Amino acid sequence: MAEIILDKVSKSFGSVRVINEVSLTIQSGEFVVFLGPSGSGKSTLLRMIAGLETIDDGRLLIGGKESQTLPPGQRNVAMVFQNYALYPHMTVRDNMAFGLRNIKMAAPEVERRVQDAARMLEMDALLDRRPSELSGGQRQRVAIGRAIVKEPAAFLFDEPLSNLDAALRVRTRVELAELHQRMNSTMIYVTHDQTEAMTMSDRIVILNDCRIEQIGTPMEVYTRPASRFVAGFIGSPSMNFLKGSYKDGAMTLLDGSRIAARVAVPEADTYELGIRPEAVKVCEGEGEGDTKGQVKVVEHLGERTLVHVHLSDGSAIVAQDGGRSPVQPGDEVALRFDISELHLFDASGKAWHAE
Amino acid sequence: MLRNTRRETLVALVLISPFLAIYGLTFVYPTVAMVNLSFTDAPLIGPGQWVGLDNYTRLAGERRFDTAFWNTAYFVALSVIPGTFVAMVIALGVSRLTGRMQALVLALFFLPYILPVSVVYRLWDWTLNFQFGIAMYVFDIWGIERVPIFKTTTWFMPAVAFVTIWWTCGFSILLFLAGLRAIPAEIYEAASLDNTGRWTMFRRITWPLLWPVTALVTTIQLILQLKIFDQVYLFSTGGRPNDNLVLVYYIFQRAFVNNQGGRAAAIAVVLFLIVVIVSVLNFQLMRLAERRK
Amino acid sequence: MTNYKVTGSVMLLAGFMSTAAQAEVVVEWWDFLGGGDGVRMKQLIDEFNAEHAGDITIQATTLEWGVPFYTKVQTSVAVGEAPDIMTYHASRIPLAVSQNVLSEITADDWATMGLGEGDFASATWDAVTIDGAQYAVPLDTHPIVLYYNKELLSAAGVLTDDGVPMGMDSLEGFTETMRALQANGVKFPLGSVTADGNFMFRTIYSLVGQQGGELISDGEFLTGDNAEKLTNALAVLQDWTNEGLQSTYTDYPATVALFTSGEAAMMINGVWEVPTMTDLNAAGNLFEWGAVELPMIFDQRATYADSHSFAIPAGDMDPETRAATLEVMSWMLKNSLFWATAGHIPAYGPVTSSAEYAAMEPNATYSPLTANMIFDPKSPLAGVAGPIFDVMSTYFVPTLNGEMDPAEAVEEIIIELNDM
Amino acid sequence: MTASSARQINLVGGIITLLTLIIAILWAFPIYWGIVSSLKPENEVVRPYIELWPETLTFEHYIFALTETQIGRWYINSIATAVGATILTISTSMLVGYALSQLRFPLRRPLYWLILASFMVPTQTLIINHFVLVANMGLLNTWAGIILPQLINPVVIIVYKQFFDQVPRDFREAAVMDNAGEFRILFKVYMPMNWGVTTALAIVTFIWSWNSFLWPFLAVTKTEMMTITVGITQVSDAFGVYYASQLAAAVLAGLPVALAYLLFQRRVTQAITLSAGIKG
Repeated sequence: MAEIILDKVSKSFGSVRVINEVSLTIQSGEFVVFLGPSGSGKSTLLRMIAGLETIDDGRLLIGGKESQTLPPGQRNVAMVFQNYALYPHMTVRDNMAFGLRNIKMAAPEVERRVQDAARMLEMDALLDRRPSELSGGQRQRVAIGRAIVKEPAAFLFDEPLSNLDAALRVRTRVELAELHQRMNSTMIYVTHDQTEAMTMSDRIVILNDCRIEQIGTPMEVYTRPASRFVAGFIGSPSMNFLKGSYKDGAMTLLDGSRIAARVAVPEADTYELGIRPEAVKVCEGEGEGDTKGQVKVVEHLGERTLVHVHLSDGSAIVAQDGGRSPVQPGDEVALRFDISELHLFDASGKAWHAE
Repeated sequence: MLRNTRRETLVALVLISPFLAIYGLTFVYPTVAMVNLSFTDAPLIGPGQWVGLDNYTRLAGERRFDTAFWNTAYFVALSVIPGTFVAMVIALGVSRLTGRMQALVLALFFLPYILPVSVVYRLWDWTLNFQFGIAMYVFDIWGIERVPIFKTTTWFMPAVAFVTIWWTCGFSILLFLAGLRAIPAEIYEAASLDNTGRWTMFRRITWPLLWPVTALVTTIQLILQLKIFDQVYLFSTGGRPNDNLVLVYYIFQRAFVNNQGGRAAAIAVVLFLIVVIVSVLNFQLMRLAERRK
Repeated sequence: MTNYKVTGSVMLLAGFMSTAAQAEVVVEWWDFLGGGDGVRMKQLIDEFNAEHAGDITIQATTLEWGVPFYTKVQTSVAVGEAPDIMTYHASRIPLAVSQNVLSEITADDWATMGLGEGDFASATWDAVTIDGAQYAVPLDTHPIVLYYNKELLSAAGVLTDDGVPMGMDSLEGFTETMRALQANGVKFPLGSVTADGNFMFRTIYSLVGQQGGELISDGEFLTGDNAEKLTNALAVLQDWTNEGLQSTYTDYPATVALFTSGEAAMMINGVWEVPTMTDLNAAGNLFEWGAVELPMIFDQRATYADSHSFAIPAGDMDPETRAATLEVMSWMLKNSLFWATAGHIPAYGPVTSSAEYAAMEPNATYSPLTANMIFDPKSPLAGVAGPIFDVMSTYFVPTLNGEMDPAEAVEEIIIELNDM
Repeated sequence: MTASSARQINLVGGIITLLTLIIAILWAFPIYWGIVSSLKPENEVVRPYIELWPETLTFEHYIFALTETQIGRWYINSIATAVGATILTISTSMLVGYALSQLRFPLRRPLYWLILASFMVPTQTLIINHFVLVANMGLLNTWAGIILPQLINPVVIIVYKQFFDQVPRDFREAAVMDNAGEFRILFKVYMPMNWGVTTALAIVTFIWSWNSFLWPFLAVTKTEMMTITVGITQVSDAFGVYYASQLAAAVLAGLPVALAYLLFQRRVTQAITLSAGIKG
């Protein structure tokens, strides 16, 4: 268990800067997810911690030890790869023991650790099989087992669930969360799947364009996104954005409707109003809403219904209705905004939240 | 990837040093020595006098060189394209079969490829023997006049090309089969839903999709056949070597029979250049064709 | 104790020395003798080895005759991997000497062997002599002869009462003999190695010789009417082909097979095939046969001959091995009566003048031809598998088989010879 | 598609299949004919009619070849040189292929180009200088001398490089994380993962080497050092001038590789396609 500190680390590939002065402290025992779209630098950052990529500038402290120049094997971290990278010609046991044998650990100790890990992951029976004889989920476990036996200061996961089918992914997610609670070890987990991030992490680090956009607990990033990017990236279906201008505590949208907004923005200007679908309600009667529009598509999801509406100026908005919504495509509906969940974003993407 | 450049270079050096030693010794050094030798009048073993370009200028009007050059070209023409064509036809035939039948038929076609050239020579020399060859008995039965195949200039090169195709075709057949297997069945299924006939299917689907393999096979054959020696040498024994000369044979003759290392080296350099030029041209042509697509 | 030890080591030392002194010398031997004469040479070698057991052992290898053999010799001498002794065609000695392939047989060597100029016919001695020095020890001379199938000839009525073919003294006569055979249903009256120009060189050279022609005069090829004489020789053979009298495109083993199977009534081949016939006949697998000097097609008798000789490759050789090698040569010559059963005419005078030799058949039948033997021109370009051989054979094959006009062939030959 | 046209297509297909079969049999016929002829007595071999099976079956030519000639010696030479060439080629090429594929070092590109270039260059043109070189090293008539120039085999390197290139980077990284050094990565991870490739390459290299003619033909001047491929054409006392015994020797020379092929048919065919998988 160790604290990991990134202090203004940077990296370039040739002249392209891929990580720019990132600073971050990961507490001992914390489960941190790096979340971001592809190309955001999240994997690079993880690999810099692992030692698979160089750190051009800045410092990396793992358990208080300067590690930015250490070779990967000596950083006391273990990594689970996206494709697991199980050595196909070795049995499960040999796969797990390979790293330990490489540091010339005594055979009984190696065997003990392998057995312990196997027991913990409930795969004692698989030890003598080869990876090709395992299912996807089992391979995943072996990959984790291979990390566990090293008893590392931190676990690094590089999109480890992306090769599993949907059902297995959900189950493994829960198992991973359990594992984290049981082992209470530092874990860094890279994914582009916000559900994984939201469900498993203590904190989420959202990366975009080689920078950290926001660091926070899942609820923080959901309810108080620091930027337009985070607001749009987190949540499914994603937040609605409507262009308009703010003046004196109200937003005027392009279709002319005015929406009260208690937001402490510095000055009157054009802003984007952001509101999540669950904060937009379809009204029963006409004239009650903040705005109105024509229903284009209705998606019944069971416990709720998503209603895609075009406002009169043509901008699209998604509203959420109850599970048994009677709304039909073509209907004219009024929409009411829950103004306590309003966000405004200025041209640079900075966010202000409703008070 | 974090890399320790110095260490990595060191490791690389260790890994490539045996190879570098061998290559330096058996490839780079002999190439340089060959060019050097071609400017002297040295015998096969031993020193010689510097004679400048003499060995090259002499080649210009030399009959044996002419024969060797044109025979080589003739042989390439006779073996490369027909060989590729035969291999493709056979591969198409074999690909229709399945299971054990396919394995058996493929084995029959492929077996010659793994035989040493001297065995191939013995087999065909016997099969086509003018007096006792079984082929001649067949000729007799059909009322065709016997042909002393390896003793006439008219038949020698075509026959050697034929034997060469027989011998090396298995290799190309395998490549074509691999190419055919790589064409997804869905494409044929889709095409047959489009009412495609057998011939159209081949011309519009199989043939274009096989084109990369065809180009590969032709290239390999071309570079290989330019270096022909073994078959020509063996089939010429007791015959008319000077009529059947090909370039490598001529190098051998000058160097090892006539003991003229310098003159032989000049021929070798010329062949060397021919192969390099042909390879480069071929490579460029393929690139061009690729780009046109 | 000490004494005992000393004695022991002295004995050991003595043991070593005696084995060193008596160590068997291995003489590495290369020849190109396949077929019947190869078998006889092997027998001679075995005899030698048995007689010299503990002293000298011949380790023999037989390589492919002709270009392959001489190419191997040449390269192996160049790189110092040559054998200790090898058979060598006398015709090729000038070429070999010009390439420094052979080691001189010195006067001392001759003395050691107990041989000398007086033991050989002058032509033979001359064949191994270059600029007054000898480079080989002649073992035999081996002309070509005409083999014939007595049964077939007799059936066609062209066998004389003496049991030789009729019409042996003119072109017309011989052609008539062949026609008679053809008329009598013989497939090939004459079997010739028409697929191998190297081989046919011998026949053609004989025919040129029968006109008194020469290949090289004053260092120039086919001067004056020599070209015409070569053309004549080729024309005769081509006519036979065109008339279907001669087997076409036949390689060496096929020629022998055609003759021995009775498909060819006559065959022009070297005397070295005599043992093949003798052996087959002895085993009851062959008809009655004979061998005579070539017919006189032109105005004088002449038969091509070459000589098998023993040569020592150039290069360093320890004296012991050289001595052993000399012993091998000397022994072989002195025992060459047996070699005569291989059909060859021994070069060693005392053997040919012996009564046993005079009684040998069929050698006796063709031995008169020794008077008419002609040898290759003495030039580095001549000789078995030499450059002239190569050039000529290339044009002989198409000509003999009717593909090329004789005059044209000769023209091409002259151009190519001058191109070397 | 109507029933009759379907039948027609089946008929055409059947004819093509039949034709393929017939051609296949004719194709292999010379091999059969050579074997059958070698089992006949000499006088039966030259009979003027076709005799598809020996009237008198005899192994005399084989017994003769195996007991009276140096063919046993040649077998040993062929095996030793082919195995030697295979082991050396495979091991050196594997190392180079790995270095080219996985390591970054100065002059890596030029080295790769040199190897590609040597693929185009005909080693046959180098025979003179190979001969001089090997002669000067005193290696004529030795196994080492026969093997040496056969080690130029860029195809093997290129195939190895391509295979190492195809191994997902994850494996290397996993191994690095597992504290494995460069050599352990090569020998414990990459090599075992590519055993199939190594076997396949070894098989083709062996066949090539066993079948090589020109160089062994030049490099050996002593009969006892010849490989079988060369020996059966160069030494005449072995067989006299007769056809059947020559064919028997030829059959013996071809037998080992032919057997190897028939036993490992799938591996060999795989190996061949692999060896051609050059993408430049």
